[in-house]
Amino acid sequence: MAQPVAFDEGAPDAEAEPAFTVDVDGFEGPLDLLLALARRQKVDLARISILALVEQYLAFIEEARRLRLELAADYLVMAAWLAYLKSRLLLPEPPRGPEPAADDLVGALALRLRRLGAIRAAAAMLEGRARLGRDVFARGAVPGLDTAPGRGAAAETRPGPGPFAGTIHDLLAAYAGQRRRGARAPVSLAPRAVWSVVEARAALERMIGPRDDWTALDVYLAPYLADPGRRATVRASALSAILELAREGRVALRQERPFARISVRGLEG
Amino acid sequence: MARRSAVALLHEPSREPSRDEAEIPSAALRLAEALLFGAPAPLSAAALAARLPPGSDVEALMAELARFYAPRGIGLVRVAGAYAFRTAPDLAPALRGEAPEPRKLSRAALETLAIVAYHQPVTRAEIEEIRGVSTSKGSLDLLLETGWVRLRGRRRTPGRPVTYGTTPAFLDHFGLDAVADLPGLDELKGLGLIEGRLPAGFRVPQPSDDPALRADEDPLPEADDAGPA
Amino acid sequence: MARRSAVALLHEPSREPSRDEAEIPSAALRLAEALLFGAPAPLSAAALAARLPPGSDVEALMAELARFYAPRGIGLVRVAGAYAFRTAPDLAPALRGEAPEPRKLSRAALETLAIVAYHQPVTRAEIEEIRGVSTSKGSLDLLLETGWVRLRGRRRTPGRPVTYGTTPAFLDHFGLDAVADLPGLDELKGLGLIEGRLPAGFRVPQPSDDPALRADEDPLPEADDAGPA
Repeated sequence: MAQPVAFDEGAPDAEAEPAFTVDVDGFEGPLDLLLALARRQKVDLARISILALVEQYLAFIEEARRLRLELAADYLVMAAWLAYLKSRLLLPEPPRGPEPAADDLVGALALRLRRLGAIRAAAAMLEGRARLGRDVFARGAVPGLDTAPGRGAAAETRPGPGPFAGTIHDLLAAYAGQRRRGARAPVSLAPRAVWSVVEARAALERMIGPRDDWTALDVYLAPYLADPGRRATVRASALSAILELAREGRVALRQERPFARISVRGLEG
Repeated sequence: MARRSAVALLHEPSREPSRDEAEIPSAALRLAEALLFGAPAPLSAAALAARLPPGSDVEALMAELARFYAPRGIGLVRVAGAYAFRTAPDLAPALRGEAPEPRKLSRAALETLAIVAYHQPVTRAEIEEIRGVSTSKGSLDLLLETGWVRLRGRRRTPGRPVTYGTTPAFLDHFGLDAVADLPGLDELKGLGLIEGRLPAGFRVPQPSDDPALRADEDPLPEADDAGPA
Repeated sequence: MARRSAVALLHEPSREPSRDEAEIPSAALRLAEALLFGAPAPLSAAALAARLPPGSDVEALMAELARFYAPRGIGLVRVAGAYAFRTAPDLAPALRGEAPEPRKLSRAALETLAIVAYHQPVTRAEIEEIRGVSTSKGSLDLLLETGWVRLRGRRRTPGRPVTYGTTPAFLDHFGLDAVADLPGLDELKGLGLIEGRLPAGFRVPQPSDDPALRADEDPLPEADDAGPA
């Protein structure tokens, strides 16, 4: 089963150093790294030294850069912010400023770390619960017990007509899937519709009676000329066909001058 | 090993001796019970023996289970040489009348439904253009049968094709307040349903199921499905 | 008229008095047992009451069933506000046998699920804020696919982001009766990590999968399985 989640760090080749291991690969972002560093202080997360933590983080980033590890941008953003926080912690507090107090920044960071730590713990507790399909089983749902082929649960419940089922996720996945496929589909041109000379001849032979008087060719073609996309092919094939019929002595043609309309008369034949 | 689980059994097994002491089932019996309950089909004595502790007397265990469940609402039956729990036959009249299992839509029908939802009012030719395959009439007929899709009107173009849209029942079933609440492109991306580079101009429409006909829609004749026009 | 069925019960209910006399279950109890056994999903008290003889005390029947099954290989559990039979958790290793472990959730997906469960209703931006990383796309998609997480509605803030919450299937899978029973929830609340003052104007209310929308949520999905309004 493919790992469904992409990690956003790109440093698989971290060199392991015995004293100080720099390996960003195991961390899911800067907050995760900070949390791991905080855990090293081996005190309650509520009482960590943020200043010590900031220094550890900055040292870590410094080391990673010295080793020329490629760091994701958010690690550097966090480093910049922590460097700013460090300067605020070390310098005397300005009398009044538009920025929040350094204590508030520290409090906010500590709270974020505690919250992530708490969610980690909660996730572990969830994972450890007796889970349906892993630790407890519903009727008929124990795996590997289908010993009587052909007499499984499916064979015993007749799928009859009834209400229909579907979830919003099915619906969204179906839509997104096909739009994505459609977006990548190669361009294909629809084949142009062509009225062949054979079709034209058959149609004209059917329509032009032997005793018809002079009639404009377009009158016969009117039903076929309705579709603008087909006018050119209808005219061209009809002209070829009618010339052929004239050559065979089946019709007479008349055109007063170049580009004037062509009239047709059926001949007895 | 069996770590103490956190699952909330309504009533934890009491470990104090009680008047039921004689009835505390053996480990093999408990496992046999769970296996029969969990099996999708009746289990043969051999299949049971394979999963029970070595040396278990399957016949004796089955006889004990059968005796134990005899007065209850479910019972052990032997069918075609195998064992299974079944509801007691005398309860059948009270148990019958269950609604049939809902039918799952095919992928083609689901895709067609999604296109109708996002692109309504939409004609069959337009659905086919988006899906890139010709839509079997069956999918649309099935969707009409579900009551989630309806005929809206006719597009005022040559051939006057019928336009399709979704119904209030569609919103009900999928838990939507309005089709406008269907996720847009950004949200579909956020859900990881659409990934990768998309061609410029790729859009997901802002759907609307406003019953009022569009400017290019004609009403369906009243009698469209009620006899000759 | 309960016609005599052709299914051969291995052991016909004996009509002679026996030492089990006190344990002969009532008709309502037998029916409740059969209903729970036969139901494809957990049954709520209301669903049971609708099928049981009028005037049945569902709670009392469930308590009696729970007590009866407590020492056995299957047991009555209460999940997502409904009742179901499940195999006893301590039998899991023997029941799994050589079947492969079901697909494991990645750490990222599990964390995302925990955030949705404890902080619901929650938006994707809030999930990312808590995790400190911006890649929860695949996780959310996967969680929607498992059916444990659903779209709830839209937060009434700029951009109207979709809010996420957990489903009854989540509760069923993790053996919880309600999200209020989430492990460690009291501790988290006590530490102010669920409610309370949070940085950057972050508002994380007490978790609730109540289908009713919060004051700052606009409807999108109501409960996925909500019936017609």
